[in-house]
Amino acid sequence: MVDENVLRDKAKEILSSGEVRRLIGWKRGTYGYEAAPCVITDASQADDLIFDATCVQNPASFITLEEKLPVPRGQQPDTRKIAVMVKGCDSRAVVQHLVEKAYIRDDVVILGIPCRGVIDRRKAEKIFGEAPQPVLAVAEKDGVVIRVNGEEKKVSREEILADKCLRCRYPNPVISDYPLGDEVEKWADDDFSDVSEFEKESPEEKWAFWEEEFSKCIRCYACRNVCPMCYCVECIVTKLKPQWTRRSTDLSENTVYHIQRAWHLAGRCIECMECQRVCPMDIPIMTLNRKLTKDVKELFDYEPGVDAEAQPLLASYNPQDPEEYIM
Amino acid sequence: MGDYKILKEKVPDFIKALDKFEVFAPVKKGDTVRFEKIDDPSRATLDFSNTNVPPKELMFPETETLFRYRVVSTEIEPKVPSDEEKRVVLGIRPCDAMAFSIVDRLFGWDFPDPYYQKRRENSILVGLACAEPCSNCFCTSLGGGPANEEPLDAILYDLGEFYYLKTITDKSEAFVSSAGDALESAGDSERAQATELAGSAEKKIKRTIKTEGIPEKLPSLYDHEFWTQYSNRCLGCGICTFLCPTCHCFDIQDEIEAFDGRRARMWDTCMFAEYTLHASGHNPRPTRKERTRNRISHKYSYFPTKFGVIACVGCGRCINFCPVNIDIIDVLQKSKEV
Amino acid sequence: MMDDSNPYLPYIAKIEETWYETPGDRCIKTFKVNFADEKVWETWSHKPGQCAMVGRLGVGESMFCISSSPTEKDYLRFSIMKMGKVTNALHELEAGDYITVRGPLGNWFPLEEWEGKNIVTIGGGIGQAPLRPVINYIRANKEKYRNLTVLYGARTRDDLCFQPELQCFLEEEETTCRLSVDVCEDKDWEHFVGFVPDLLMEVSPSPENTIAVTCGPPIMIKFVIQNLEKLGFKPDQIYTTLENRMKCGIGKCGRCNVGHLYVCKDGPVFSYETLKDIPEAFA
Amino acid sequence: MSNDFEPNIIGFLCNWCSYAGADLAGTSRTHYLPNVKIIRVMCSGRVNPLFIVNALQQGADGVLISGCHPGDCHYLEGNYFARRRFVLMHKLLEHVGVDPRRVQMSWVSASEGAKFKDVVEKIVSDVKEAGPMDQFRRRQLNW
Repeated sequence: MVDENVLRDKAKEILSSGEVRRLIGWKRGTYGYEAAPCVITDASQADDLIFDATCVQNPASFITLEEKLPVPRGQQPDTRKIAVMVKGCDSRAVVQHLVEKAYIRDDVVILGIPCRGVIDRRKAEKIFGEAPQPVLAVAEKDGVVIRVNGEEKKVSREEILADKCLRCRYPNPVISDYPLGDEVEKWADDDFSDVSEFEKESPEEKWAFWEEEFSKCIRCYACRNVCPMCYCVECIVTKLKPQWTRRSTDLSENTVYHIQRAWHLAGRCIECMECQRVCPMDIPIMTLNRKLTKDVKELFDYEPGVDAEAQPLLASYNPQDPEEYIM
Repeated sequence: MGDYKILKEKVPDFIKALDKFEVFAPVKKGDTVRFEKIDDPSRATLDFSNTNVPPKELMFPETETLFRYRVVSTEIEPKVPSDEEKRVVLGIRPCDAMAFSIVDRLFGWDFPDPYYQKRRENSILVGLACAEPCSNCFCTSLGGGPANEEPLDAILYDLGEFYYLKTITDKSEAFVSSAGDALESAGDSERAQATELAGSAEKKIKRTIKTEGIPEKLPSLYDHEFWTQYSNRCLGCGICTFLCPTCHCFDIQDEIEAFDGRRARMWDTCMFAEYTLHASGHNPRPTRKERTRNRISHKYSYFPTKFGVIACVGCGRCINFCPVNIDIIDVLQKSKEV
Repeated sequence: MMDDSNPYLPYIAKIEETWYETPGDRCIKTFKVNFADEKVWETWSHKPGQCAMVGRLGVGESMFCISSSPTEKDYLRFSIMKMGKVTNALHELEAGDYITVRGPLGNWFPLEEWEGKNIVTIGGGIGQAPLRPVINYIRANKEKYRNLTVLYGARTRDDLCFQPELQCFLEEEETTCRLSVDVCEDKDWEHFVGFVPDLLMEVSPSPENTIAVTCGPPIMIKFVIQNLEKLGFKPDQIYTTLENRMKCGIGKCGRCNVGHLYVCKDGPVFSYETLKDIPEAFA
Repeated sequence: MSNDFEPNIIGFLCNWCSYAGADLAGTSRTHYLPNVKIIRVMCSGRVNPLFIVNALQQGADGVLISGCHPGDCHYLEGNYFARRRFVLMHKLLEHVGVDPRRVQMSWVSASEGAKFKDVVEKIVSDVKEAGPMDQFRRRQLNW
């Protein structure tokens, strides 16, 4: 875990050095169980920065979300770096960006923060109800100390941490320029039992499940926009020529949208679970991504977002790749 | 007008008795609640905080056909809802209902929109007063309230064992008369309890914003830096607008299946870049800064300038569902300060 | 007006004749169309500057200005640049094919108010299309207006639209017509070479009892307005048209707003008096 | 499922091997089932897995992708990429509940006219068993 003062001092140091144009981190929100991501450009704003178990958002998403206007004639583009604070899972997104050459290593300054897990708003609301005031929460070895509506309570990790944290394999950032705070011990593992369980169902049962889930989708594209790996300049779902997916919402288009989205993350998803967190209709989007993650691991022994020198999965091959299903 | 009460266990009977109408009511699926057409009365629920998707989808569906055609011929077949489809919408929260009276102005402006207006005319709106407002509700700041009646036809109050039903307009007579014995008469004591419930709910609303001066001030902040603070962390998704009961923007697209085609309209949002993208590639709102500014300014300045009312009802959905904590109350408060 | 009960229903129109105004990748094609049902003419009336949604069934529709003047009877003209999905599909069509027309939509140039005044039109590229009905209307009602000055420029000589008509303006005595091209290597080009705002400064029309109407790319409009102000034109003497992406054309779908104004409904014709306080107008 | 069901199957065949294989089947007067509608692509690596989804959406009951044997690709490695993609897309569709028999891939070389016939027979009989694809087909619901 990290002392917030260390974090702020580092941020101030980096920002005042003039080498970065923006720093992405978290600050206290205005309500509820989640902090607010923030982008700061000046050392004077660094005192807003925080890190605790409410910092659920993945700041790596905001690296590629930056929109640049054409540089006016006679001016030079701002080529300074972007600094980003990352938890373990977020750091995998940065690695995967580097694998895909979304930007180069010298473009980013990474402040790595070891993490003992972040809380899940939906779980927390079931326990404590709504929180009109911003919540403070600290994940410790044996539970989470959470301060809601003026009362401090301690709950077990299983009760309140996000699912991704309960199977976290990378609590410490896999890449960083400035590791902040002491490394934490890995305390969970992922056996993909939820995916294996679902795989056992018959096609009819699977489809009945997805039919219900996909028909809820309102196609707000929050899952796409929040995803750190979705950074195409023009997304296939909004392309008009040719139009792959229609804008109208019905079961057919929604299903195809979700298959497309999951497919485009095959071998790229770094399991930050942001897509599922943001979904206003509670669609279990990660179930699709995790299926692919599991298969990619089993079939090709590949794990995205771990090794910055790796080749992207679908841009490489091995002549000995498995051939099941091929006649 | 009339005062009635419905015992809670009789609600399914009550819905069943309304067989002359298409009944729409909130349905729970997991943790999400959404309005649906009720075929099986036991699916309807009146025990919810608010629906995820506002009832605007009943008048202005996510996707709707404007007209159908055969690509090879020049015949066009309009798909305007018929007068026969009489509807009862049960369990609308007063804020969402208030949104109808705001959106009515737009769809009735100049060229009336027959699709929206037909459904609106054919619907009897039965509200459900809030007893437990959620933490981000701020309806009282925008002229609404937990038991605001405009433009409902009737309103229900949850009084423990039973619902107290107060009818407001003549339109509601049609459905009261067909409800039969599921309804019992009520009197002054229930009325008093209802007033008390509304009063105590109003006190539970914590968040407020003073809207005076905002419509006049926002245009002067056109180039202001403070929009960047919010747009920097905006994802550019459509949650805030799709789930807003007053957002009414739509896209029109043609779809063809072999030789059959339709022109349909579907929800669209000013938060997407392609919303304003010209065919030439020029975009008048090229970044999320302009788009965030347009969303807030449209609600709190452009709409009131044109239609005389702020296009926000304080339902709190855009705050509750925003994945990155963009809080419209906070934005407005900041806009007053800068 | 359209079917009063449902403004989303288009009329079906038959293309009578098409021709290219300009060549190239972004060529401009003019469609001369007539309603499939001749009875529509009984209720149809449009004014110079008004627009219509022109579309092709199965593809979609887009907003185009009606480039024929109301004084031209029994047909409508649209001059369309090949640009996006709908315009590409429209360019595939030839005489005898059917299109959909929904309109007339939007407001118009207040030509009645301008009676007794000098009129200067300043067009650039395809921006001449909305000015064409203005010019033709004034030429058809010569006695009501004083001098007409037509300033028109395009990127190259080939990009000038409506060339036969321009020739006619050049020869006419009562119309002053000046043309310009941005670049020209052609020796026999006897007109101005340079941008339209510069052409305007060279001609320097007097603001006295004059209305200036400008239409063209946003950047040109911006500089033309600056130059008009330098020449002493007051904001209420300057009229322009705006364009934005549009879907409904009737002030519902939301996307075409500049500030609190909807370009489709409150526009496309605006006096600079209205626009000068709306920074978004020239974004 | 009724036996009269004649499935619609879209076949994406690579220009250099499988299309030539199908051609060979034709020129050697081998009778193969007419349910497979062939789309010729330059390489099986050209087949974007979204083609499969789009075909199923637009009314195909099954999709066959066929290319050169591994190692024989005209473009040296196109079919290796195709193989990785296909296996993953196949798994994903299976997870969504699409009958795995609907989507198949085969290696058919230019000389394997007989194999092409077998492949077609297999996929047709599989898809016949799976029945019409009506899960996320574009239907004119509420039009």
